[in-house]
Amino acid sequence: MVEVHLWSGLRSLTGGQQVVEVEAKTTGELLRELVRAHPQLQGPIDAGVSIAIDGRVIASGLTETIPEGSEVYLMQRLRGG
Amino acid sequence: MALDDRKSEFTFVGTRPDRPDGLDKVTGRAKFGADMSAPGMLHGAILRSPHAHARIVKIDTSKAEAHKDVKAVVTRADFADVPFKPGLEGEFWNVLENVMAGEKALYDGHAVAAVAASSALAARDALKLIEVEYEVLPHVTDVDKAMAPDAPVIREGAADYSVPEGMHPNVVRYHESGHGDVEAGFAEADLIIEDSFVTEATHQGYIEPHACLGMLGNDGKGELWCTTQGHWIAQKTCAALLGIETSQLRVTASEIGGGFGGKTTVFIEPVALALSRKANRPVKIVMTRSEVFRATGPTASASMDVKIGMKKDGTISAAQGVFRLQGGAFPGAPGDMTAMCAFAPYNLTNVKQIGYDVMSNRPKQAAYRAPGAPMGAFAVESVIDELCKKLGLDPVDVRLKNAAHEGTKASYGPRYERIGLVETLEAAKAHPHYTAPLKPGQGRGISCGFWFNHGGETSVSLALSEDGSAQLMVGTPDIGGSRASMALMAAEVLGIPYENIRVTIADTATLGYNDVSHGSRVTYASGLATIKAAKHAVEKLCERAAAKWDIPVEAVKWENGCAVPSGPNAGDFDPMPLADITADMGRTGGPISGHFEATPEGAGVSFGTHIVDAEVDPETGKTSITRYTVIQDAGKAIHPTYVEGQFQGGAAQGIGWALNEEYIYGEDGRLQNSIFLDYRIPVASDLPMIDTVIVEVPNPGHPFGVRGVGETGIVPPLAAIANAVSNAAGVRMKQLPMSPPRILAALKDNNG
Amino acid sequence: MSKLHVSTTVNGDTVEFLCDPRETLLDCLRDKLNLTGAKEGCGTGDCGACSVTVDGRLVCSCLVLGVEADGKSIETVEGIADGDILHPLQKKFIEHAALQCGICTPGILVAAKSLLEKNPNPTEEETRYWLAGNLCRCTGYDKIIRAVMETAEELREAS
Amino acid sequence: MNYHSPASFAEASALAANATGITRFLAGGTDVLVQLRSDVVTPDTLIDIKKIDGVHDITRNADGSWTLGVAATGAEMTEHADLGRDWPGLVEAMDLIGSTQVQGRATLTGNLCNGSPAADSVPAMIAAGVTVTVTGPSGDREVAVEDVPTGPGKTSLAKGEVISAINIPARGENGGDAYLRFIPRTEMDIAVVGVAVNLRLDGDIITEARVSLGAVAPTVLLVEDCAKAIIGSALDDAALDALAAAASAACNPIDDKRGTIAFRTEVAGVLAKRAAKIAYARAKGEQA
Repeated sequence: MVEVHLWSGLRSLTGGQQVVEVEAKTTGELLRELVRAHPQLQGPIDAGVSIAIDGRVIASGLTETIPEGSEVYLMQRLRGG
Repeated sequence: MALDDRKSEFTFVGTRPDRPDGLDKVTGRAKFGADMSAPGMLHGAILRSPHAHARIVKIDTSKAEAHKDVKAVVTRADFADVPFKPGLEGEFWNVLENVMAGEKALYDGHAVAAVAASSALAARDALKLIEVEYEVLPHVTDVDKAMAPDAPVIREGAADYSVPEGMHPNVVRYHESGHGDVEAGFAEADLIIEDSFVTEATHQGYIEPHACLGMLGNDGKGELWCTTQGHWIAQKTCAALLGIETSQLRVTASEIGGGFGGKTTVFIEPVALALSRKANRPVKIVMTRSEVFRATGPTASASMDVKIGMKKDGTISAAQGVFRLQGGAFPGAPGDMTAMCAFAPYNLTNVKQIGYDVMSNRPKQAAYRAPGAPMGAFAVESVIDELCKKLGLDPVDVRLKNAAHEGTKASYGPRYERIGLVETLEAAKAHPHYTAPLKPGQGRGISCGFWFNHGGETSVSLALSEDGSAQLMVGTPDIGGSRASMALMAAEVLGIPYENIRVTIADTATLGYNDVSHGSRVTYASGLATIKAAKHAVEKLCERAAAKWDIPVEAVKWENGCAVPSGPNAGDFDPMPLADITADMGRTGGPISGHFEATPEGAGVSFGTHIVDAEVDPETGKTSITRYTVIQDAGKAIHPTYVEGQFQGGAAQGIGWALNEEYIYGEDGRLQNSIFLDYRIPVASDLPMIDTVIVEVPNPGHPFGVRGVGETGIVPPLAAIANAVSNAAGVRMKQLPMSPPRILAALKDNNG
Repeated sequence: MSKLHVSTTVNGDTVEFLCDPRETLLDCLRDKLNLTGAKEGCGTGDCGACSVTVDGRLVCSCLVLGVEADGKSIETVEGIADGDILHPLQKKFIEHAALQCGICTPGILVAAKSLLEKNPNPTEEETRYWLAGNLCRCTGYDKIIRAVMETAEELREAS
Repeated sequence: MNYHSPASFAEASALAANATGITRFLAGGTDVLVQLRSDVVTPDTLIDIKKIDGVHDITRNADGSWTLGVAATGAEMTEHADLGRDWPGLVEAMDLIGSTQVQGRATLTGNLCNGSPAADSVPAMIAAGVTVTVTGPSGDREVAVEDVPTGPGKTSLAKGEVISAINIPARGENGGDAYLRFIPRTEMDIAVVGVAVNLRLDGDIITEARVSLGAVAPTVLLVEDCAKAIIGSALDDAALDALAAAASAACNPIDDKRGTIAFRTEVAGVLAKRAAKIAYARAKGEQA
């Protein structure tokens, strides 16, 4: 199981949960499982999210592996100037 | 991805050769956006709303259409029907609505119609023949007023899921994050300072106005030449707005005369294409400076409340901030970024940040160099400075005490990998500037700054020629010398001279999708892809050498531009130079190319520390910047001169933002200072030389250790200058810009 | 009104064109003579990207009408190099990375050349004030000022 | 738009007198072209006066007074060492307008006729007692500079009238002038406040003074009370304070994008003091 830390704004879509546990070994699985658990997350995920695995920010890859026990954060997609 | 090819000893990287496009740029030969023309070309011009908020009752274009020189007139009806969605999910709709108004004009300068005519003067004259009937509506341009219960509603339904119930419809996105227990943290503090800060909107201020030349036939095939930071996003967006297939539109990026985030979207490009489709001729549109100010990307303005608790020893026990950003009449103000970056330099046990994205009757904000971060740093670093002063602590020591490092849980959530904030602070402390004596009337300020940096979709190809030279095709427009960096990285891998590599910014038809030149990503991401593409070519070169020597490819390695046997057992062969392999490559297996495409993960966050001295004339409130030092972690500087240039440019823009630049709106909601005379960017005589210190703490996410450097440099200046001015004037400045009238008024208030 | 005939000299070449009296010298250089080196950054004389000299005098070509060029001698960035030999300022700008995007560069080179012709030994302050009408948004001016000052020094040593 | 380049002022005047619609004279063009291109003012008739003989001349007359051609540019004035020695304040005021490039074109005449209360050269001309020769359908007349502007963008010149020369008085003995303006940057801005001081000494005592303020009222002001505050003094602190008070009292400014009422009023006094000190030092023959 992976503990996914969401940003607080997503709580309204997850019944108040800010940490969601899903079964996932890759970033792609993680996103899929998040939506399966909380269908309303589809919108924000479509709008763009990044996944931080132990501090490394994954902006798009669906195949990045998530090591057991790693710290995972869902973040809004970053924009730059 | 695996970074087994990490390198720390370099031959080419870190040198300072002349840039490949230097000659073109000093002789006037380089072709920028407005420098292209085509046979049969028409000139387009855009009619803009004089009202901040008005319903468009009727547009009568008949007189303009009847004019002999006019070949086409377009309004919103000439664009595709793009679906509306809330928040940023509906970004195509937002861009279309910005490019050409629908039912309402939403800000002074909003496009409502456009013409194409046989000359630029005729097009401008024809605009006066278009009659628009407006029903003027109440407007709001201030962020706090736009959130107030009685504010006029810009657009119902624009708010996304994140906005808590009960907020004004102009609040369209909401962000909240943090960790620990701030109330408990404040209870531990020996001193708490809570204050409010305001920054005005500023413009990216690139010297080249937006310009494009578009041709779109009735067969749905098109060509677009434009000045842009990203021609693939222009391609994708234009196609969506015009209802054509993306691949049928080929976009070529011109040389770009500055962007700083402001050229990451489209404004006139879809209009030129719509006019061209109607007139069946190429159409060129070049914005005037006034149009640039009124209708393209300023940054957001901000209103912020920051509260920080500190112990007597300088430890920050808790920090919280509320950041309200106004981004014009569309969702997108980076309140989330402001919130996430504001406290990011510090190792905090208790932190909480809230960001709001608020709409008002102003132009749609565009990204501007580390979008959102400078405002938050201004508020936070001002409060830290005040805490240091009240507790009698050294501002660098306090920052060092609280500085984030590898393993620190960032204020926005995850833990940091290897970062270089501490190194920049130590360099600041050791720099002679920090201890140089000040003259009477002068004050010194420092500030740290943070920016995420970005990877983004990237595709690079490299092709070798028979004579042993190489052509490198990248997809990120060169805004500040990146062709030089790319050539250096390719030279490093191939082992051939820098001068033998020709770097081209490929058009959308010749490479796969590339994300925009933004997020300080070019040297990082295109650089990483260049290295990988060159490695790919090297693999093939080794294969050819192995075949010639008739040994296994594993027995060949690449060294100093030559294939060599990997060890004594591989055989006794002289090194085979690249040019010897390419000379007969057609006969030995065909052309040799390398390619790489990915969305590189691991851009690596970046930190900087700035030191600035300011002198304030107490009788007039006028500030001059007398000394400035930028210290920033570049990971690895590929071309150090251009890294310095990024540091200096960021500082200069920050000086403008801090002292004199601002969007000034009248009671009527019209922009009052839409020319460079009154939108006061720094001129040469305003600035001192800007010293730089390049700190190199390698980014684990790049084979050479590169971190983006373009944006972080604008994060610390607002606060560093505010701290310097406040120290010089003896009064805390909480509103930017710190224009002379504001400083003089603050001095008067303070004295009496 | 019909167009006016203008006969002038640009970078030593005699040229002729027809222009509307409302068209500026900058419009005429760019659109009629295809000399797109001078740029329009503002159209109000505030940015200097369109700098040229008219009879040796530094001006903003956006603030000169095309018809006023009649009988004059115009020098633009395209005329700074001597054939394929770059002017020392041009070389120094490349060497010092005194340009990032390069849009202000043509105007700054024309203005800097005019400065050095008038004052071969300018102080940093004189250089900064002379170039105050040439906006650069990329560099913070540091490398530009250094490039001009160093060129001046080299030219003095050479002469 | 019709473009004319007459060969004499009489011809220029006749063209203007007979023109219909909006007429503008083109000297340096640094205001006219900006207005034309931004569609603020598109003249029907544009009369370029630069082809008239002598319009670039800067001439010192036998009595020490100066006559300037109407197209003499700021750069030409700055390069004229003798003019700068006589009237450093006036030359510096002109030199402050715009960039080096703008200096290559801008003229005193244009700065005056543009009618801006913030025009830098106008307070300096008024303080110096400059007059202009106006050529009209009924001949020439001489007008004091302070009588030319009548409001923002407006002048007292009648249809068909054109300024044909600028007349600067002889400097005379023991005199000095100075002009200071406040701008937020170091260059390229419009004055938020401008103050010109011209004075004459007898020993240490000021015997004559003219003080003019720009950008603090609908037109540039010639302020008698400022002159009175320093005449008879050796510019001691009391006189300087009185000068500052008189300058601030004369202000009738507006709040706008460039400055506030309070700021302009305050800074007018500050600059009046500073400018008076420079003019005083110059009158004493000291470097300033």
